[in-house]
Order: sequence, then structure tokens, then C-alpha cells
Amino acid sequence: MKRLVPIPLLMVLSSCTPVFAHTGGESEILHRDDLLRAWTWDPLIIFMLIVSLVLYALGVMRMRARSERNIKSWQIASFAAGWLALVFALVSPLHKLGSVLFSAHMGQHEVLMLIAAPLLVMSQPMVPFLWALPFAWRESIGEFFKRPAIRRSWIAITGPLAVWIIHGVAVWGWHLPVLYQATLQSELAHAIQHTSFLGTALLFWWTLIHGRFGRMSYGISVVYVFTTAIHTSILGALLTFGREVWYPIYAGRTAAWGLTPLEDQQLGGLIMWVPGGLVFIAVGLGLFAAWLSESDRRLRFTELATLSNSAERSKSEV
Amino acid sequence: MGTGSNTSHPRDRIALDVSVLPDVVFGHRSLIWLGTVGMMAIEGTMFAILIATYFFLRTRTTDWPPGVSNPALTFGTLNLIVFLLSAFPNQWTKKAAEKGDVAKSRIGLLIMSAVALINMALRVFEFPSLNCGWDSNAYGSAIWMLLGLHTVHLVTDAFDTFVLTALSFRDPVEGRRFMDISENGEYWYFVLLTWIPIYFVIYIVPRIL
Amino acid sequence: SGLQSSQSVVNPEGLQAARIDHLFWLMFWVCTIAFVITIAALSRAVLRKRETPVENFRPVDRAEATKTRVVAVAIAITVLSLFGLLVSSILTGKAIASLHPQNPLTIEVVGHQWWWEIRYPNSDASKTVITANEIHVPVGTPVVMNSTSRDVIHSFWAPNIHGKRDLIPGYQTALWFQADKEGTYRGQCAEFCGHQHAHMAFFLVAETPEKFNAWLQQQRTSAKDPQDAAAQKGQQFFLSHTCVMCHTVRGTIAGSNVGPDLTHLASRQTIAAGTLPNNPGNLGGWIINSQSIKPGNRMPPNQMNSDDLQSLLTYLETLK
Amino acid sequence: MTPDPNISEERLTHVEVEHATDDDATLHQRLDKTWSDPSGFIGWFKQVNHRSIGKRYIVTAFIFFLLGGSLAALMRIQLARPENNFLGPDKYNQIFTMHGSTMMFLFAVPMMFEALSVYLVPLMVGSRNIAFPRLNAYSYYLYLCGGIMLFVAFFLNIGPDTGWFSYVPLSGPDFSPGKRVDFWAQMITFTEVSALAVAVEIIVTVFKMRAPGMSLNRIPLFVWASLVTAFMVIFAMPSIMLSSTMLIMDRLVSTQFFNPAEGGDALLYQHLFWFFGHPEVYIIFIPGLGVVSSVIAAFSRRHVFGYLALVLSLVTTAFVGFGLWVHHMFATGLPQLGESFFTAASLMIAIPTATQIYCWIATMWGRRPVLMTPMYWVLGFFFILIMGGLTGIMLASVPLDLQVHDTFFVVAHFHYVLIGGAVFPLFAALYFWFPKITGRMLSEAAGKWNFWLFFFGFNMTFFPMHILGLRGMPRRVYAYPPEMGWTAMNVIASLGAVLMTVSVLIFLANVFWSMRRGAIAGDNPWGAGTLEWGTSSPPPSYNFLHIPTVNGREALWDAAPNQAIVTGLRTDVREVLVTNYLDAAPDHRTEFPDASIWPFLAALATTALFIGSIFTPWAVPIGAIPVAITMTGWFWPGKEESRRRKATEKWAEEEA
Repeated sequence: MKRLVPIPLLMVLSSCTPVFAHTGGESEILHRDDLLRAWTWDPLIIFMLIVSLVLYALGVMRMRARSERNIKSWQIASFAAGWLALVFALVSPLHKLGSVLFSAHMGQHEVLMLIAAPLLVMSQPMVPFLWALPFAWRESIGEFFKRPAIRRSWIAITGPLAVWIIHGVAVWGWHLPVLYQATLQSELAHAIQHTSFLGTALLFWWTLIHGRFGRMSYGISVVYVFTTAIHTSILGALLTFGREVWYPIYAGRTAAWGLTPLEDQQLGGLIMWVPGGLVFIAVGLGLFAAWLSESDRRLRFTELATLSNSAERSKSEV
Repeated sequence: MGTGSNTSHPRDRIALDVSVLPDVVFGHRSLIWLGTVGMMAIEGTMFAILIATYFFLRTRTTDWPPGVSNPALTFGTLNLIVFLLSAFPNQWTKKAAEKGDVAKSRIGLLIMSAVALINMALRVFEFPSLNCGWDSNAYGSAIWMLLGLHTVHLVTDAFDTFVLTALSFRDPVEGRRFMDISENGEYWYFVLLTWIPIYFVIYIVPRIL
Repeated sequence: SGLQSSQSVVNPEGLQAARIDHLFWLMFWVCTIAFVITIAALSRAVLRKRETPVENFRPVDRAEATKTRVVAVAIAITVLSLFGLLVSSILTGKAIASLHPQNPLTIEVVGHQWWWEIRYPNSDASKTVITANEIHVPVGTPVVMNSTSRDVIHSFWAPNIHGKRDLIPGYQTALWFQADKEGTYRGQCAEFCGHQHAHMAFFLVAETPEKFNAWLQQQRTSAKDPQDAAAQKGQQFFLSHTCVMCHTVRGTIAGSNVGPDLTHLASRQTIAAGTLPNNPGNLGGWIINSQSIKPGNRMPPNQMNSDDLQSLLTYLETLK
Repeated sequence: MTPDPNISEERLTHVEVEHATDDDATLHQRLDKTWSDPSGFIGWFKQVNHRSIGKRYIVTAFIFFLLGGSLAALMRIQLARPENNFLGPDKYNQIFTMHGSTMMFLFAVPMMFEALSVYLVPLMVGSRNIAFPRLNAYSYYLYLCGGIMLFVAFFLNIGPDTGWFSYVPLSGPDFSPGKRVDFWAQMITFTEVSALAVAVEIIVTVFKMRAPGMSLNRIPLFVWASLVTAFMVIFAMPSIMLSSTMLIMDRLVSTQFFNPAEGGDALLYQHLFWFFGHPEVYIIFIPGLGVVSSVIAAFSRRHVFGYLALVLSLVTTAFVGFGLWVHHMFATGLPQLGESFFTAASLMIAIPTATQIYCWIATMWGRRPVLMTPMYWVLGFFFILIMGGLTGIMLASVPLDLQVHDTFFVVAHFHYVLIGGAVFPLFAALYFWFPKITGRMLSEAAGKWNFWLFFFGFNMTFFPMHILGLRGMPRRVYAYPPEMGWTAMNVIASLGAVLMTVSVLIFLANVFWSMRRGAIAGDNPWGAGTLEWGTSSPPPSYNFLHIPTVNGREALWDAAPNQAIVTGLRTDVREVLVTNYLDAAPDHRTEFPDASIWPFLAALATTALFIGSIFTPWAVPIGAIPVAITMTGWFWPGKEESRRRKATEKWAEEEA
């Protein structure tokens, strides 16, 4: 069951691709004075956010009522924080600022990939989501994911190496000037970009945190988190030390914010490099600590433990 | 203080008997697998740093590739196709070795030796199709080094495959040989997988960046 | 002599150096306190009477929970102190960088093995001043220094005025500074640059704007042809020997810039990048065999009889 | 234990297995026959056991330490007077380059990582040898050859002279003609290949060869330190191998990586160098932190306080260490916006270090550790490392760093960090494990002289350098004018160096005397708790008569009265037990290779290739042939061996 739960979330996310588009239109350039008013009230985004919140709340209430499967308060808190991070990234003025400042856009992406995604993954929201649905729906969703073809492809894309590559390609690929600038010109490209950032990040964190070998494989997760931290730092460093502006589309837009386009790009690179790196370190350490405690837990089931216990017992019998 | 084994009489000792354990294992259980993964991590890091170097040099100039024409696609792409297709015989050989199937392993190794020869032959033509010298400019140096470093890996694994092929025709083929064949297959995957981003960087990036 | 100079981080005479000096002392005291507290705790742990006989192994102590709390608090205090230092460092950085007024004096510094080429650019190329190893700046005026290197990496550092800035071939870097007090400040190369890295100094002369302008006017002029016979002979010698392969004297045919511009050589306080006081004796020794003074430097030894040397020196002395 | 019915009769006739009922003396004989490496002159080159190789690493690295120290003494003589003529710039530049390169590449990393880990880790995890013992021997010979090559070049007056960092363009083809820099660049390749090989061995040994019961959560802290270092080596060293290779190719075959005129970039070299160079500092001192944990636990007679915090601190240091390379490039003119980020990141590294220091103080608190020589060095470590750490905090600040970067202040800082963080723990380690390695104790009295002279000499030498730096003295100058006012401090520093020299001589005397006359140590002279103290001193050829099992973080202290032993390994071949990554449950057995001359020959062939490549690029394809031949010889199985294995092998059942 556990291994199936994130799929619906991914499906939901990808089916509502247009949701993530910038609605403001590129012609509109945000000025300093308008910042606090520049919220993005995109109906589809608002709808999705509200639906997810309502479903979640409903599911939690039902679970609590039945007390069959408990849900821990920290998970609820984690979901709430992740949900708020989504609101911050997609609804708050940060979103519109992103069409003016590369650095803000980078900040938005980092919030999606490094704050919202891991928090949502940790809260395991699919359990309450499923509980919120009528029983029959739940059944058929379960059936669907038990199909061999679905199972196999799910297993294929949630190998740690696979998600590492998928997420890495998404992060690097979208920073190619051609693709990146397309997102500021085309709503669709932009929506695809945000969906793929959030989607691959969810996949990445889900595999590393809830992957199929559970906590046993946290050691390998730490290596993947570490190497991802390194390659994103290097991308950040390339942005920081670049001599030319990579995305000339920002050229006329940054002045109102007291930054030259190159400084804006440097700031974006630095955000990816340093605060981004910090999140990776924090998650990496958490995984590492969990890995150590898992080793203690598993120790109890080894042959040696059995041997020692029986020796203790036979001695006390004598 | 001291271990139990020092203080207690032999007869009282609790013993964990490990003689029943196997001594031919494959995949992540074996030492050689972890050792190979360590080597891959080292070499993967080298490729990654070299690719980062390439992009760093890219940020130093506006004109890319600087003053030379794009690399010709034919041989690199052919090599990519051969590499991708080689996954099938490679997997087949690896599975045969893990089942201890001598005959199949021999056939598989022969096929893989042939594949490696084709890859190396194509590689010979790749260098001229880069359309610049290693000494023309920094861009040329970077792509020559990328291609060269990958070639070193290709040649090493090819050599390893040849030696294993020769050994597989010598009786008896013991479990340890099959472990080696399986690991060789693992390493071939590494050579194959690293070629994908390197191909992309050498041949595609100058066209789109 | 005029060489009596300072080259010290903790004796600031410029706006930037002063802010950094404040930051240094703040960090110094915070770190000293941290050091004292930690060493005191360590000493107590090591020297205080133990609770149990040493032979007894105990995996943990009775006070384990207390210890955990204390360590947690200590870490929290550490993090907060570091944050405080971070803020003060950022404020210092901002204060240093905020000096971007409208009409700064622009100078250019080019690093060479092992001397400094100094230029005061002017839109009128004939008014551009080129000198070496001695930088004059007006007191209280912001200066922007654009720098690069002609060969290897050097680092420009006059600690009384500001921190250092690397001079990197292929890069143009800018450094802002402002000297607040009249004086002559020594600086030297801070990035290892080969044989004579040790003897690559310069002097930064901060003077009143009037003096500075007078100096600049003087430096703009070309060298005048010498009047007396000895100096004329010296000029002949200079122009007909290898000197012209490397040096420039504006107003003559010598126009190579491999070595320092000598148009106003005699106006400088030192020779050989701050290595020796500028007087005829040192200059003579340098010309005859500079390798004994600065082994490895790029100036070849010059064989000449003492008459020629004397007249050459007389000529060079006229290059005021 | 009853024989397993699953094992075929045929197999039982072929193999000789250890049993719980075996008499110790007989078992010793059988194991010793199998595990002893050949002796004699030729035999010496065939040895593959980790103790021999580890001892060679220790001795070799210590000799390089003495050589590096002698070079430092020469520099101190030169700087004791202004405008001194003792050494000219050419000699001085070679000497400081050799000093830095020797200390970093031939002493610090090989000693703190390779030497200590190779000797100690297999013993600490309860194994009979290190993983890939032939690779281990090969890595040692490569390291030795690289070191010898560098010093031969130096004594022929063609030693490198562009600093241990060899920045381009100074080290490039235009400004450093000749072969000097090439020797430096190839020495890097030698030593890094060696370190990388050991890193792989250590990772495999720690993850797969721990004694049953030693779950991840019970690994001794020294082993953690060594494991974390191994990971750092794997991700850091490739960078310097590449940059030094690019450098040598720019010099020898006219590539243009660092040539700005052809699209290359001088700062690219610095990025690559420091991507390695910053982690390098942690590679050097993290093993020292492991030593400190071991010694403090042993002399405080308790588990180290905050095991998890200590392990996480090591991991954090490793993680953060890779994000900080720009820390060394503040003066190159970074984007103004970056300053606060870089300062913040650099300051962050202080948090894990502080955490560890607090945990160690908490360990000792209320326990009053026994003050014997190893503890003295550990206390010296605290004093000096903390001071170095605090000046490191100052250097983290970009504005302040712009002032003190590349001055003697930085020289003082990193000597406090590296000598405090590595050499003091190293001496602690030598005093602590000398009895295990040789079977005899080092003299305590001489040890204390050794310590106090070194401690005072060190502070006398390096403390004044802080002041020198603040008063404007840059690094790497062979001379300074008398009027700068730097003379007095330099004289004090040079006198301190004399004390340090005397101290090291006392140590050498102590070692030579104690090897013959020292008190007999016994298995566990300090009453320490980790596994290496559970076998005899020096350990037998097979390390442990019975592979032990582990019941806690300090295996000996936590052992049950009747702690289980492992039986059933073969005694007629070098068979070792392989356990699981996480919980160290027995997984399978595997046979280790015997002693062999091939690794030595392969190292010679590799050396020929590397040195040849300095003179002609053709050495690479031609030199590859003997390398391939020797490597094939190394792995080529004997026919008899194959037959024997075929008869006894037992395949794992396929996983479901």
C-alpha cells in the first residue's frame, strides 16, 4: 500500500499542468510598489490547492474517527507546512516577481523542490487522500496500481539511480537558455517547467525517503542527496561566476529592483548554491541518523542476537 | 574486561558457525561489487568535473564552439546506438554468469568482445569528427579530454572483457570467474551510461548553447 | 627617510581598512572569550576529582541528561555568536562596498614580474600618465583601481588602506578605496608570483589634492632633453644601447614597455619595486648587475666602463 | 556445533575449518601457516597483509614528515634575518614548494588516512585483512615511488618551485619552462591514485567486513572518521587529478585549458584545485578527530558522550566541506552579492567542530581522565585546534580575509589547524597504538619531554606569525627588508622551530629505544574497549584467533561474559567472513588472495608510465602495455587454484 500512495499525487500534479502557469502575462513588469498586491489568483491553482487541503482534512478526520490507521501530528504539521510552501511559491507575489527577477524565480523553484516537495513527501499525504475518497474508488485505484505493467514501470522509475538522473536532468535541462527563456514566453512551457520541477522533486524525495528498501537504503540515499547537492551547487556556481547573462530576457526587467541582470543571475546562482545546499545537508543528516538507528533495530533480528539470547536463557535455567 | 573468548573455556563458548554460508555471491553482496561501485564513483566524479569544466569554459565566451565548426554527428551517434544496443547482450551475459552457465557465458563474452571492438573502431573515427584539435583552443582541449577519458574507460573494459573471454575457455570455470564476468557486465553498464551525457555534451550542446 | 613606512592591517589610514580593523577587533574579542571559556571547561573536566574509581568502566554517567542539556545550550550559544559575527561581517562588507560616488579618481594597475605598472588614464591619450611602483592619490578622494596582470597572478595589497585584490591575466578587476590621512604607505604583492615575489613592493603616497594635482601635471610632461654635456652623453648611451629594448622615456625614441617607464624616474623614491632607495649609487649598482640585488629579475646585467655609467646616471638623474 | 548436512562429503574432504572446540595452539598453527606472508628480501615485496603495509605507510609517511620538517627548518633559518643570503630565491621557492607538497601529499594524507586506516581499521572491525589486499600493496608502492621521484628531482635541483598549489599561469608552459612543475603534477597523480585505492578498500572493509554484531551504530568513532574520510577522498581527489593532468597537458602537449588567449581561464585551475583543496583539510584532520575520540574514551573509561552527534558532525563536516572551495578565492574579486553567502557557509563549518569539542569535554567531565602521554597530546590538540578554529572564523569573513589572506596570519592559522588537528592527534595515536603495533610501550618520561617541547616550540613558532601577518608580512617571501619590523618575531619563530626539532629527535630516540627495551605491553595496556585490544600485541598474522562478535560500541567493555565467537571459517585458505552493510549479520565467506609479487611489478610499470609521460606523450600508450601485463598477471588465477575452488565452492541461493 505504502509504495503505491504517491502515484496519485504525481498523476494529479501532471494532469493539472496548466495550473502552474503564470497568469500575469509577460508584458506586465512588476514594480516595487506593486509587490505586495501582486498575488496570483489563478482559479485552477486555487482550486487544486483547496481540493487537496479539503481532501486531506477529510481523510485525517475519517482516519481519526475510525482510529484504524493513525496519523501522527508531525505528519499533519509537515503537510500543512508543505502546503503553505506551495501557496508561497505559486500564489504569493513571489510568483510574479519571478517573471522580473531570475533570482526570485530561482527562489520559487527552490521552494517547490527543496521545501514543499520534501515536506509533502514526509507527511505521506496519500493515505489521508485515499481515505477521503469513497471506498469503491479506493478499491479501483488500488486495483489499477496492482497491474503488473504499472507496477513494473513504477519500480523502474523509482530506483534511486533513476530518480537521481530524472531529477538531475530536469534541473540542468531547464537551465539551458533556450528552455529557460521559453518559460517566460510561453505559459505552457512555464507550466511544464514547474510541474517537472515539483514532480521530479516529489519522485526524488519519495524514493529516497520511502523507497522500496525503506530505511535500510538510507545510506545510499545519503550518497544520492550528497551528489545532488554537489551537482546543483556546481550549477549554482556556474551561474554565479558566468561572465555573460544566460537569460537575456530578463535584461530590461531587473533595474527596478536595483540589480543588474548579471547580479540578478549571480544572486539566483547563489540561492541555488548555498541555501539550497543547506537543505540538502539537513535532509541528508536526517536520513543518516535514521539509517544508524535502523541498524540498531535490525540487529535484534540477527542470528547472533538469537544465539546470545538463548545462551542467556540457558544460563538462567541452570 | 576482555572478550568472552579470552576468559571462558572453549567448551562453554557460544559459537556463530559460518561454515554453512555460501562463498559465491553476486551483486551488492559481494566485495568486488562494492569495490567496482567505488571505482565508478571515482570515475563518475571525474567525468562530472570535466563536464563542469566544459560548461565553465562555455561561460567565458559568447561564441560556442569558439571559432571552429560543430563536431560531426555520424560516428558519435553510431557509437551511441551500438552502446545502447549492447545493453541486451550485456544483460544476457551477466544473467548467464550469475546462473553459472558456462556455455552461455562464453557466447556472451564473445559477443561483448565483438561489441567492444566495434565501439573502439567507431571511436577511432570520432576524434577526427570533432573538427578541431586539442590544441586549437580551450574548447578543443575540453572535448578531446572528455572523449579521451571515456576512451580510456572503454579500452580498459574491452581489455578486461578479452581477458575474461580467454579465461572462460579454460576449464574449470569456477564461481569466482562468474563473479568477475558479472562485475565486468556491471562496469560495461557504467561505460555505456556515462557515454550518454558525454555524447550529449560533446555533440549536442555546441548546437544548442 | 621617506621609506619609513607602515604596512599594517591594524594601523588603518583609509576608510576601508578602518572598517575591517573594527571587525577584526570585534572578532578577536569574541574569539578570545570563546577560547577562554572552552579551555576553562576543559581544564575543569580534566583536573576535577572523579566520581568513580578509574578502573570502573561505566558506559554513561549519572549526569548524562544534564550533560546533554548543557551541550545543547553550548551549541545554541555557538550558533548565535556565529550569527552575530556573520551580521557584523556583512555590515562591514556593505560599508566597504558602498563607496561608489560619481567622480572617482580612476587608476589602472598592471602587474608584471616583478614590478607594478601604474597608469592614470585620460580620455586625451597624450595626458595619460604612466609610471611604476609608486602610486599617488589625493587624500579623502575615492579611488577606483582597475587592475589586471600582464603575466602571472599578482595581488595588490596596501594593508593600511584596504584589503588585497588579485591581478589575474585575462581578468579586469576593480577595487575601491580612499586614503584618509597624508602619508606614504607601503604595499606589496601578496600572491606568489615567482622568483622575486619577495621584492615586489610599491608605495602609495597619499597627499593633499593640491600636491597630487601638481604631481600629476608634472608626470604628464615628456622628458626634456638634457642640457649639460655629461647628461647628453648619457642620453646618447641610453638610446644607443639595450636600454631602449625594454624602457620608455617619453620624448625620446625609447618606447618599449617591457620594463618600467623611466620618463620621470628621478621623481620616484625607490627603484626595483620598492627594493632600494632611489639614489645614484643604488641605481648604478642596479644597472651594472641587478641580478645580485634581485636574482632572477628580467633586467640583464650591463657591461660598461665607469665613465659611461657616470654619464648614464647623470642623464637618468635629469628625468625628474 | 554439528557439521552442516547441506555440505557435500566431497567438500568436507577438501577443506579444513575452524571449530569452537579447537585447541588454541593448534588453531594458531593452522591459521599462521595460511596467513603468514613470505619473509626475506623478495618476500618483502610480496607481502599483502594490512599490518605490514600499514607499518610501511607509517614509517614512510613519518620519513616524509622528517624531510618536510627539515625543509621547514631551512626556511626558518633563512627568515631569521632580514634580507638573508642563506638561500637564494630559487632554492627557497623550491624548498617552500617541497615543504607544502611533502606535508600535504606525502605526509598528512598518507599518514592520517592511509597509514592509520590501513593498519587499524581491519583490526578495529574484527577482520583478518583489509579488502583487496593486493590493491593495498600496489597503492603503497605507488605512493612510495611518487615520493621518491619528487625528492630525487629536488636533490637534482629540478624540484618544483611554484608552490604546493601550483597556480597557473605561473606554473604554466610560459612561466615555468623545464620539467620542475611536471614532477609536481605527476607526484599528485601517484599519491592520489594511492589514496583513492585505499579509500575504496576502507569503504569495502567497513561496510562489508565488520565482525558480527557491529551494526552501523556500534562502529568505533575512529572507523567512522576513516570511513567519512574515504568518502571525501573519493569525491575530492578526482578534481586535483584532473587539474594536475590538465596542467601537465597544457605544458606538454599544448592544450589550452588555462590559457586566456585561447578561451582558457586561469581561475578554472583555482576552482578545480580548491574543490579538492578545501575538503583536503578535512581529509587530513577528520582521522585525527577519530583518534581523539578513541583516546578520550579509553582514558575516561566510558563510552564517548554523544556518539550520534559526533558521527553526524563528521558527516556534516564532509558535506559542508565540498561547498566551500571559493573560501580560498575571496581575493580574486568575487561577485559582491556572494560575500554574505560565502561568509555564512564558511562560518557554518565551525558548528560541527564546536559540537565535537563540547561532546569530548562532556565525556571527560566528572571522569577525570588518566593523564598519560596520549592524553597529553589530546589536550594539546584541544588547545591548539580551538585556537586555529577561532582564527578560521576570522578568515571566514570576506572583508577580514581580504586583509589577512596570503599573509603569515594564514600561515599561523592553518598550522594551528593542521598541526593541532592532525599532528597532535598523530602523536597521541603513535603513543596509544605503538604497544599494539610493536608489543612494547613507549617511554612515558620521554613522551612528556616530547610533548612539552613540541607544545612550547609549536606555539613559539606559530603564534608570532599571527602578529607578523597583521603587521603586513606576506607568505612565500624569501626575504624581507630590515626596516619592516618583522625581524624579532621571525627570530622567535625560528627559535621555536629548534625546540620542535629537539622534540621530534626525542621521539625518534624514544621509538628506537622502546622497540628493544620498552616495557612489554600485553594485549591491552590501557584497558581500552575497541576490538584491536582484544588480540595479542603485536597481532598475529591472522589478526584474531577467532573472529569476535560485538555487543556494544566498545566491544571489549560491553562484551557479555560469554560473548559468542565466530567459527566455521576455513583455515587452509585465507578465508574471511563478509557481513551485511547495516547490521553486520554474517552474509557469506570469501577467499582472499595470497602474497604476490605482481602488485609490486604493476606499481613499477605504472611508475615507468607516469615518469615517462613527463618526457614524451608516447610513454602513455607504450607504458600501458607493461601495466596491462602486470595487472593481468595479478588477477590471473592458477589452474590448480581454480580446480580447488571449483571443488569446494558453494553458491548462494538465488534471491527471490
